[in-house]
Amino acid sequence: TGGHTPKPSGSDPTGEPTELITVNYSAPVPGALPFLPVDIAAAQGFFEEEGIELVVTQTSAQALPAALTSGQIDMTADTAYNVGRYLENGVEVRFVSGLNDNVDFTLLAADGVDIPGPDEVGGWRASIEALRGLRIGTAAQAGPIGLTVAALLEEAGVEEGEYTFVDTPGAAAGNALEAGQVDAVFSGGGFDAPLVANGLATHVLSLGTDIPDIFGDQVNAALTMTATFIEENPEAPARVQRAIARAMEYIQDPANIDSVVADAIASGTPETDELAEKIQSYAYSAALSIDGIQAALEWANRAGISSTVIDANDSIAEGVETV
Amino acid sequence: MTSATATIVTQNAPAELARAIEGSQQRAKRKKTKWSALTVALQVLSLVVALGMWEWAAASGSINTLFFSQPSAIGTFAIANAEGLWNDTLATLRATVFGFAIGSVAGVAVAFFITSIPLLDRVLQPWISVLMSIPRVALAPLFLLWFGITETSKVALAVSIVFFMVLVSTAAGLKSVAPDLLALGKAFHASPWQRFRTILLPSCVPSIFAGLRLGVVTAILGVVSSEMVASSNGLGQRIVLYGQNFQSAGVFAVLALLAIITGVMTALVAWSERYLLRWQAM
Amino acid sequence: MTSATATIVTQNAPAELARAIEGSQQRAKRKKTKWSALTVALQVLSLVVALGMWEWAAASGSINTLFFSQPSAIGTFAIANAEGLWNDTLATLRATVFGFAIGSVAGVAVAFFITSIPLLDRVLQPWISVLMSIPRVALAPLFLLWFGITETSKVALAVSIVFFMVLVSTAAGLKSVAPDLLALGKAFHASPWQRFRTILLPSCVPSIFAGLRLGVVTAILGVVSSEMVASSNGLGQRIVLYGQNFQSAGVFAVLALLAIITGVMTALVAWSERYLLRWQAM
Amino acid sequence: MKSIDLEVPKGQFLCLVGPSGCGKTTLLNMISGALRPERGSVNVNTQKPRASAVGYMFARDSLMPWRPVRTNVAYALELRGVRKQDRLARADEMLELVGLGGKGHLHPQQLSHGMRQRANLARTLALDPELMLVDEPFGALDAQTKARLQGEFLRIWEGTGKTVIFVTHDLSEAALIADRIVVMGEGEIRKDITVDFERPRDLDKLRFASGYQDLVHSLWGLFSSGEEQ
Amino acid sequence: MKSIDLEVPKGQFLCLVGPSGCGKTTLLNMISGALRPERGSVNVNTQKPRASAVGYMFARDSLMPWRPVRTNVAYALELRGVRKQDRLARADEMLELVGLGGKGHLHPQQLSHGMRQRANLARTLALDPELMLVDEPFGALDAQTKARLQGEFLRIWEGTGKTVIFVTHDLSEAALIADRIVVMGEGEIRKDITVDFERPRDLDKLRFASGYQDLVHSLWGLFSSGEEQ
Ligand SMILES: Nc1ncnc2c1ncn2[C@@H]1O[C@H](COP(=O)(O)OP(=O)(O)OP(=O)(O)O)[C@@H](O)[C@H]1O
Ligand SMILES: Nc1ncnc2c1ncn2[C@@H]1O[C@H](COP(=O)(O)OP(=O)(O)OP(=O)(O)O)[C@@H](O)[C@H]1O
Ligand SMILES: O=C([O-])O
Ligand SMILES: [Mg+2]
Ligand SMILES: [Mg+2]
Repeated sequence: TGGHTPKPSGSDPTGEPTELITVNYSAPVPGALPFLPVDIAAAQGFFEEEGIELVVTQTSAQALPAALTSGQIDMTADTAYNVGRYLENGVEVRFVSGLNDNVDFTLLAADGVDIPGPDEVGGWRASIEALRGLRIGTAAQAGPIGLTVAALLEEAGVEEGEYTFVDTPGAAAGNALEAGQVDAVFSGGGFDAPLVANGLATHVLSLGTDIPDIFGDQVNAALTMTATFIEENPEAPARVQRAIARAMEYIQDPANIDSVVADAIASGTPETDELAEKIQSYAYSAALSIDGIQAALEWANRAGISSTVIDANDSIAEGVETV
Repeated sequence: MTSATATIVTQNAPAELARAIEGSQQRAKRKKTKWSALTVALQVLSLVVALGMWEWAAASGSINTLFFSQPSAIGTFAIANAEGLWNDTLATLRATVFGFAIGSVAGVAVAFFITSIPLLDRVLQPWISVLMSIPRVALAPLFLLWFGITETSKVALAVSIVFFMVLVSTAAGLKSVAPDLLALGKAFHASPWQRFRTILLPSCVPSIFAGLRLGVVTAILGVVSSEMVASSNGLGQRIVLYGQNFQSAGVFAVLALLAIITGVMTALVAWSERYLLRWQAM
Repeated sequence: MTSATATIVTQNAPAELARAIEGSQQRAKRKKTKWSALTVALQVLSLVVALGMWEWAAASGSINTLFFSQPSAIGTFAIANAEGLWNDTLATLRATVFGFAIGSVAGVAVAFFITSIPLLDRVLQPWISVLMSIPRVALAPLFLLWFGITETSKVALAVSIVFFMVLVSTAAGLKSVAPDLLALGKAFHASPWQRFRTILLPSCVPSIFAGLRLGVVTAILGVVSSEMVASSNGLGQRIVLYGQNFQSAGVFAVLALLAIITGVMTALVAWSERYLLRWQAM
Repeated sequence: MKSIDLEVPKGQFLCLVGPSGCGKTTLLNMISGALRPERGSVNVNTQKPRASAVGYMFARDSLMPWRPVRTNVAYALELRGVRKQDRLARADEMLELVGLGGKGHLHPQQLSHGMRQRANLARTLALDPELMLVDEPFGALDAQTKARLQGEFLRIWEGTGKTVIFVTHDLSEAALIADRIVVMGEGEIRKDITVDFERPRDLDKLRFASGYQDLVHSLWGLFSSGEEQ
Repeated sequence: MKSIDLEVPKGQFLCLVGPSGCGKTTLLNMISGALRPERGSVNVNTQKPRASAVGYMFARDSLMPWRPVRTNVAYALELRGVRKQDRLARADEMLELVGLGGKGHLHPQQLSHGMRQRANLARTLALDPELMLVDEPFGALDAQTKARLQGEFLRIWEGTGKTVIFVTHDLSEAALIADRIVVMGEGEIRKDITVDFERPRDLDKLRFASGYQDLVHSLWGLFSSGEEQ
């Protein structure tokens, strides 16, 4: 593969030399597996091949809107439904590339807490209903995942006040489980694996596969770029998408799995024995699914993440590949 | 060498002197009554001007209200969300008060204990410096593990900051107790406990309070940091929540509440200090 | 009333007194040479015992290494990631030094300016208390808007904390300059600038340094907090990364590096203080 | 090698004079029991136990600034566990004696230097000590206040039969008030002088009596050789 | 209503005595120019401008603890912009004069009280003032050191022709050193006394001369009526 031997300067597919574009990038959670293609493209030189210089910055979710608005950050990876909230608040971002299609959140039960799985009687609603009266850990209860869980609980007939939310961002979920402060946690992006591997929790269900009627059609993670940056660098979205596409191919080639795992760990993915297997189970895709994005934006409205339904077509950058 | 002649002609000199003296005494008194009418007026004025400029800048579009909000919006937001803000204020305040109280008492007690054994004092010095200087926010996950995502966890983080502030300040005070009073205790055969209660403790009140004044501010900081990292209630959590939800009016409303909490607690500490040190004003 | 007879028979009394005096002078001297061999030995011993117990507890499974790591793993991690840690240490250190330097100089300067105008001093008092107590982490997004995700942003956050610490401490010192020396300046007709340079500034060295000692710790806190919120390098960023990814060895390695930075900077400040106040030891 | 061998009989008013740093305060501390001599012995024969029998009055007033004068005066009794009512009554009595009646509620900072030293004296007397150790009580006062307090100190002491060891730098003061003057200098006792002006003394007269003048003159002679460092 | 009308001729050694708080220091501050009188006038006729012509020596030694004695003594010259070399040479000269030759490198805390007051005197002399204002310089010293410094002060002053206004609480001291004693009391000038012992004076002899004794006696008489608070 050509990833290890980047060309001296970027070139477009026609072979003509192009100007190098510097892109400031930040993911809200470094090392999350849905965003892995970006880390691989960076590590394997696919961005450089496309004439993109990627400057990686680490910005907390709290500071990201300000960073995007003030032009400190040009590109961010995020869950698709969170983009609705950006647009609604005047933070003008556009989708430029898909990353992962399958919604990637799991419900884990603390050691010794019995929650029925989705295969048992009542399906996922029974699992969620079993959370009544329990303490539930999520990364930021007011964030997209917190609102999503609240919406699911309501779907299952559990009212606000019948459960307790506890903010457990990042590894705090592990600490909370170990200390017996939560009965269940919602986690994802590869951060759930160490919890199970260390015997702190057991897997109950995955939203994407076990609740197909809601999450089956949604796109999970995507790359967005600020409208201002696209205006100044009209070629940037397509170049980024091509680099991501190269990364997808690279990840999906079984021959590269050791290198992919190494790059993932280097970028911050928690190391577990099942990491290779886990990576291979992801549905990475660089092309943007308009239907998938629309489904995500509709869920954002239903769960109260955004107050309006945004038209997916208006949120996609020009010149990028869609399906 | 040359020399001088001095002619001093002060008419009504005693009255003159009396006035000079009176003047300087009034100056001294004025210094005590800090809250003169002019001062308060200017303080209020400066607040009004600052808020007015903020409102105007926001209204005219000079600043982005998405991030900077504006005073009127903050007021409206606070009234609309009064109940929830009030509950979280109580939660933060409770944890702050506990953290402050426990950290202060422990800090004073450990300072007295450590300084009573000079070798221990010297051996622990570097430990105290190091533990004191670790950014506590980074330790929040460990506190979660030890104390859970409960009020205890917030209190513990606050204690871990206040404790060292008060410890270091009290220990410094203990090293500068008036030698005359220490000699008095010896000459009068005071028992160790009497020495502590009647000489050391009263002597250290000013330095203990120097620590407490810093302690109030850091207690709140500790609780809020803890709530921002992980918690089920409190103003710190609201900062994160409103920050994520583009509700900058909410962020500023919370900051204002925090400023009020700090102000009230600082005033209470200052008042206690003045009460305990009322003899200094005599 | 009764009365007493006192018989004082001190054989070789002058030698006796000389010894008592010598003893107390030696005690006084020992206090100065803090780093006696025994102290250092006990400090090292306490470190070894603490690390040993930690290692043993981890090895025996009494504590969960997923959260508490263990000394050997931390060492191994630090060596394996030496280059990256070193680069981020330099980044954090640079910002800390800048923030500390700017905040300190500004704090001292503003303290002198404000206290020279008593009314201004009183009007600004509540502003200073409030601004000082706002949790800076909550303001980080605003700093980001003003200064970008740059070193400037980290430095600015550190300055915003150090500044107030040094300001408050220096102002307190200025209010307790020996009246004798102020009278001296007047009687000798010192110009305002001479008064500042030869009386006020030297008199305030101890209180300025009290602020600087706190300032070092808070400068690091500010930089690390800023890095935790948004940055492209630095140890604060590593804490977030390692914390999120269950790499507790990494978290502890970073904490150790921060402790070293703080220790070295605190030592430099203490050394400067001792140098400037060397006359006190005479 | 020299040795200090000093016997102070019951009821004597002994003045200890000598230059700064010669060990006067150290000696008082050894007598009070606050400092333990490494060799030699200090023998205090009293009826009450030493802690209650020896009163100490300091060079500086060493009153606790946070206590009003009344509880400052009662301090020694408080340390001995005397009931509050009783010790305050005793304090008031002592304040009356030193001319501070009705000032018990004031804080030390509200008093003049002279008044503070009176309160200091009242505190020392409150314990009804058999032996009083007094360390330069009037060193920091101006000349007139000093003269007045010297007179009052003697008035209060004369007739109590208390033994007094009184440290001073001031030769004229020693000559005025003592039964006996012990001159210390760089670690040795230079002279042991008996003063036999009759008691009770009228200091205002004594100051200008020729016997007194001669004594002061001869005391000054003792210091003609010493050079200040 | 009374008025203070005081004329101090060139070269006079005037002692200002009076109880605490009667305004002695305030008066000195008005003369030095540090305090401006609201009514009345203070006229100082000197050849040099007032800032250089009036020297001030404080009650406390008020030396800067962070400077060695040498630069402390040179302080007034430093404020007048005298070159470093020159002012240090002058400081060494003054230190020699007050008997501190070779001690210039020491810090104030390393000196005895007496030595510090000598340094204080050297600092005042360094500016070669025409009028010296001296505020209780020996108040905090022990009797022997005080006696020695009084002698040295006179030895240094006599023959310079400098005018001196010397504040003291100590009547015996005033009688010993002054040409003229002005007694202040509660805001009024109680007495203005001329002292005509010959100069130069031998203080060790004067102390026991009958003329001196009589003067002190009569000074004490002035205070018999006043009750100290
Ligand atoms: N705590 C101490 N530490 C060091 N040296 C001391 C201490 N106490 C006394 N000394 C020394 O012991 C010597 C005797 O001191 P002491 O106080 O007994 O002298 P003194 O005769 O009372 O002097 P003064 O007249 O100045 O009070 C002095 O040289 C003093 O410096
Ligand atoms: N800065 C000041 N603030 C308030 N009162 C002052 C101040 N300076 C002087 N006084 C008052 O002015 C009066 C005269 O003071 P001054 O210092 O001149 O007296 P003094 O005769 O020098 O007394 P002393 O002998 O105690 O030095 C005193 O009652 C004093 O309390
Ligand atoms: O009243 C006295 O100050 O002695
Ligand atoms: Mg002594
Ligand atoms: Mg005065």
